[in-house]
Amino acid sequence: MIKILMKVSSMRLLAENLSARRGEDLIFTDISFDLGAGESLVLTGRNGSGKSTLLRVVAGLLHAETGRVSWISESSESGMRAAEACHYLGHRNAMKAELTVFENLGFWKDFLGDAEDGKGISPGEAAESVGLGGIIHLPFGYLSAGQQRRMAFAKLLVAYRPVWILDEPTAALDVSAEAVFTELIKAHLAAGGILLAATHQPLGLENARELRMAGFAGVTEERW
Amino acid sequence: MIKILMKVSSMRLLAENLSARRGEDLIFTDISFDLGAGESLVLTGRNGSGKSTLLRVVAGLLHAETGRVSWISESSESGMRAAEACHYLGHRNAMKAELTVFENLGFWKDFLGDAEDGKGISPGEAAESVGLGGIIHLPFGYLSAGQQRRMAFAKLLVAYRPVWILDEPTAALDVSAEAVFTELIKAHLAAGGILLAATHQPLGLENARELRMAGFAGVTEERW
Amino acid sequence: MTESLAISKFSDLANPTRFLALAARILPWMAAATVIVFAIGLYLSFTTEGDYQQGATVRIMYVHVPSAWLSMMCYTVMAVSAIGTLVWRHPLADVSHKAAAPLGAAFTLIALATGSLWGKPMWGTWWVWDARLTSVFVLFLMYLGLIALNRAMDDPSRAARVSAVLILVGFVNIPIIKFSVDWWNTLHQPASVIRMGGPTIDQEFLWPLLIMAIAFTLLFFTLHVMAMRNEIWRRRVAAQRRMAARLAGREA
Amino acid sequence: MTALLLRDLKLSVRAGGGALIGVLFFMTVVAVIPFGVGPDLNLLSRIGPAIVWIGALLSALLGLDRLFQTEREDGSLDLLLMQEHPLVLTVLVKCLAHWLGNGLPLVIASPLLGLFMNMDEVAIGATMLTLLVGTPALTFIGAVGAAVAVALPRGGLLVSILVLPLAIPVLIFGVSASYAAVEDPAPFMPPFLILVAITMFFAVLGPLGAALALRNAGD
Amino acid sequence: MTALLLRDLKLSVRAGGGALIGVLFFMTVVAVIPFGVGPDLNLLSRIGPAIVWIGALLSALLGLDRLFQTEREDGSLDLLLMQEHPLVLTVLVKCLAHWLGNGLPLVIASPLLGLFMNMDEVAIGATMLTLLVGTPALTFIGAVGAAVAVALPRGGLLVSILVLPLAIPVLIFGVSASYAAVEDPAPFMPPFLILVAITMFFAVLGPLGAALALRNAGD
Amino acid sequence: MTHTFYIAMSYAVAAVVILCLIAWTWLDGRARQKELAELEASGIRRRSAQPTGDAA
Ligand code: HEM
Ligand SMILES: Nc1ncnc2c1ncn2[C@@H]1O[C@H](COP(=O)(O)OP(=O)(O)OP(=O)(O)O)[C@@H](O)[C@H]1O
Ligand SMILES: Nc1ncnc2c1ncn2[C@@H]1O[C@H](COP(=O)(O)OP(=O)(O)OP(=O)(O)O)[C@@H](O)[C@H]1O
Ligand SMILES: [Mg+2]
Ligand SMILES: [Mg+2]
Repeated sequence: MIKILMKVSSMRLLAENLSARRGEDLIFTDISFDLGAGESLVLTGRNGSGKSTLLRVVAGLLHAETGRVSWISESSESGMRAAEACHYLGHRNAMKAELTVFENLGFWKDFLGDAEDGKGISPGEAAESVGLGGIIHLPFGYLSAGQQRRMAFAKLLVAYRPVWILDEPTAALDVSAEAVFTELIKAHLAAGGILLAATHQPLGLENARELRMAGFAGVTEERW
Repeated sequence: MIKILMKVSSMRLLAENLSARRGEDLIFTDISFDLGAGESLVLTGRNGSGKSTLLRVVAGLLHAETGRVSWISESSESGMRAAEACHYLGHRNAMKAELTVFENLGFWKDFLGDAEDGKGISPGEAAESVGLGGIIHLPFGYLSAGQQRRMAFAKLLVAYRPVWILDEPTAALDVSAEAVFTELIKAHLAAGGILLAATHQPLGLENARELRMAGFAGVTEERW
Repeated sequence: MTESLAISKFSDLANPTRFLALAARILPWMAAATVIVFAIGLYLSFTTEGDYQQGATVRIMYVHVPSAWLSMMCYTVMAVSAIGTLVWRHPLADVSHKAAAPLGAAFTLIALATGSLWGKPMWGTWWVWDARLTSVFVLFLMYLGLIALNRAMDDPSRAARVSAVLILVGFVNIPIIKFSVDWWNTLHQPASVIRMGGPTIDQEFLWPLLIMAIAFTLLFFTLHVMAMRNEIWRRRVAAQRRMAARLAGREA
Repeated sequence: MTALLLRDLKLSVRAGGGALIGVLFFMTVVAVIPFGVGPDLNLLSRIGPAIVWIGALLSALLGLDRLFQTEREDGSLDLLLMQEHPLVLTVLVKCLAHWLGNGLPLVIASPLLGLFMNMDEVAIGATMLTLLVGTPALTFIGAVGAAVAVALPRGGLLVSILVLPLAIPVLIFGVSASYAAVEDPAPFMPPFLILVAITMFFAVLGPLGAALALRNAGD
Repeated sequence: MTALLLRDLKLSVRAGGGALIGVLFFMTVVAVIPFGVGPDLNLLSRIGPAIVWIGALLSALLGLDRLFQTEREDGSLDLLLMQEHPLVLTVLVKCLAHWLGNGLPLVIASPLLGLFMNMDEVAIGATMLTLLVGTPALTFIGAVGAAVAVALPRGGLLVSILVLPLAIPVLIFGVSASYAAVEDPAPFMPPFLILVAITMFFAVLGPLGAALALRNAGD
Repeated sequence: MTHTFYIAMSYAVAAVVILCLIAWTWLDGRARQKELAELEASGIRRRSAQPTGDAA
């Protein structure tokens, strides 16, 4: 028991003094956090306050102006980019409308592969977990907005990543699906995962830390 | 006073026995409603239950399998298509990422024009009403998800249409913006407008009628 | 009930079941007639004399010209069905032009192949880029394009409507084929049978040609009815499978 | 309607860069032909009008297949379809904007290419005139294809095939009118007038067909 | 990686792109040429290789500019960028898939078109060989352009300026190698070897450049 | 080559194409009929063909 805890707790997602720019505006400055296994951080704040920006910085998709994000785990070599331990679910679903749901999920499963110490489930099971087992053979483009969002979430389950970065995961979902998502997220956390999410609606997680973004932190005028 | 009421009440959006198909599946059958001035109908239901489909049928973007939608108003000739009296705000925002917000709103104002007995406000004022007066000169693609949604809503204000058809207008919005939207919708209704909306979150409207969609109403196999 | 009345009237107009019953009744007769007329036509075309100018190769005419006519007629049938699709939204019209496209492509292919086989001895080359030859080639490409379009979309009624629009727009090619020899003077023969002022062709060749043309036409209609029947069956199977899947999903 | 015209022009300058890519491609095509033909100036000037026309045809088709696709992807198409302006008119205006952004630059660039091909002044003038009259027809024909492409998830190329056959008559009469202007026996006017007629014909048929396809693509 | 290859191939077949359609387009383009130039068989066979190459260039470039744009629009690009596979490899695989889906069918269809253009066997063989060697270079060059297009929201103009000039040498050496094979005095090998070198060069530079552009596209 | 060759070739080409067409249509029909029979056998049938009327 202790061994497992040890192993689990050796995993950490660390952000130090992050600041980021959009255009010439600084969106946020000096954000730091340190998430261990099973911990979660929820970003809140008004529209345009920089939640998506922070998530993209952590996922390595945007260059941070200052500061760095690092991923520390027992098994990983020190040089590993944090991005590689992360799943990112953005505003867009990253699925091809022309391919069937099964092909889409299968592709991501093969392409992403599993991170160490974890295993993804099969596309069929993943669709089942988000409550849409029956329509896996339909082209993705035929699904309704909420069904698409659910399938995009199923993508997180087919390949294992310890860190989930979710940008408004529950947009367009009905109430029952929201509950399903909460359950899935809780299960991920219970298994030692880490969650970083931006949202306007409470996700229903107990003991999630919250970070309120304020937006616009100044102009990078010192550079000139 | 009575005269105004008369004029207002002579406006009606009428749907009779609508049914629609997606692929070979019937999504709903026999839906009828009759909305007069100041009335609103909110569609609810699970993901994939056919809310968006019904809205697109009413907006004239999908062919109804049976039934018809008609628009009756004092000033309109009888042959007028219902679609022409409607604003449609779908899942996609109908704005060009390359153009600035001002250019986008200005284009829609000019192109859509005003329906009789109503007048749209200027792009600047519209952006102001949704709480984003300051960033009208930015290219639309630079806005955050919620800001984009708000600007798409501002589009409803620049050209007057008596009927608003909104598909999940509040997705991606923060709490304050939701309140702003509710106010704008109430003002529209108070001025004799009609609202048809699909949503998962309560819009905060009093005395709105609700229609629960059930989804999947059979297969049109009898055709073959 | 007025509503059920309207529905029954609608399904009366567009009733595939009726079509299937009708097809089952007339197909044997059509097939038999095709075989008989083909037998007569082939017999005649091998027993008539050769042309003094063109030698025995005139026999190629008996397959070339009917298939060329059919390639155009098939497109015309498709265009009429396309109007049915767009105006009356008749499901049988959808099926009709979808089923006709491969047939049209096949007859066009025959016209192209026999034409070039005729061209080699007569003109000394397999292929020239004259207006008629090219417009027939374009027709062939359009058939292939329509087949590809139908395969690229999986919602059949949407595919039918979209290809109907293209069929109608592409119909401008048919007069071009027909009149290209008059508009540009080219290597190819001008019309001598179907023309204003009556046929100018020798009686000797006219008979076998006409009988072969009838045979080809019968063949086309037989195959067309068969292909339409296949298409209806295909859709029926798809609808029933989907229904079964839905029901299974419900029970689970 | 002018709003739509202005927006589309603005977009083609700002994002696609239609004009420049078209002209560049056009020049590439024309620049490569002398390799095939060799440095025989007479021959070059003989096939000049044909080559310029072919280059224009191919560049006019570039990007045309996404005329409505972009509108659909961001949802604007829905709003365009709902308006009371006759849809045919909307399509016509979009075609016009596309032609102004992509076709007109080709026409303007054609004299330069005529010089490259060693054509004489009359031939250059005639080619330019026929291009001016003929390229709109290409846009109108392409619009039908573009409208059909909307129904397909990504049908760009498929559409070009369906549409290119229809463009052939435009090419034939454009080229023959250009030749007729140089070679004495053949009169210039008949093919030129046919070209004008074709353009007028497709100016009606194209938007009609495209509008029909857009109405029926519905999803 | 094979998953990516397979998916891209599937997409190009499924979504109205792919072998059949590329070839049909190519055929239509070549079919248009004789209409412009006239039915002069000698002339046709002389300009044949150039025409076939131009047709191939056009078909190879169509749709290439959206190689990464589609990935970006649906958000897949984000996930591709986050992986530990070297990004260069990802780009290479995408190029490969694009070439297999769009380039190779063109190469395979080229003999048929050679026949249409009345070319002799040697010329057909040479054209096919040069196409086989040269079209991958077009894909690699296009990939850089596509990546830059993603990075700059309004980069359309820049991309065309970037890509076409780079593609022209490919076209020129391809065409001149094809001619050298038929016309005796000119040797076939030098231009052909240059073509090979260009392809090898861009096979390295293209994915590198594209990966660099994608990394810096960040938004 | 003799004229007979060209004539024979034309008739052969036409015959081959037509026979392929007939065979394809025929086989396609057979396959569809078989599928329908299989569906029938597994108890799925058209609702309009069922005695119990619509369940809705
Ligand atoms: C691949 C090459 C060819 C193609 C695509 C082709 C196409 C056609 C077409 C479409 C027609 C029907 C025209 C109409 O009804 O007005 C036709 C008729 C005909 N073709 Fe060809 N043809 C080809 C080669 C030839 C050759 C080489 C000959 C003989 C020298 C020939 C002789 C005829 C004759 C005699 C007719 C009947 C004209 C009439 O009586 O209306 N064709 N061909
Ligand atoms: N082309 C198609 N073929 C088959 N089914 C389709 C097609 N297009 C959509 N559907 C199905 O139609 C149903 C209705 O979708 P619709 O978008 O109307 O749902 P919705 O109520 O808006 O859901 P959401 O709340 O998720 O937005 C869905 O089940 C979807 O899978
Ligand atoms: N290229 C850019 N140039 C200038 N400003 C930009 C650019 N891109 C984004 N922004 C601005 O960056 C800010 C942060 O956007 P971000 O998407 O991070 O907000 P968010 O918190 O996710 O909002 P939402 O809740 O609406 O999703 C916004 O104000 C936006 O306008
Ligand atoms: Mg956001
Ligand atoms: Mg919806």
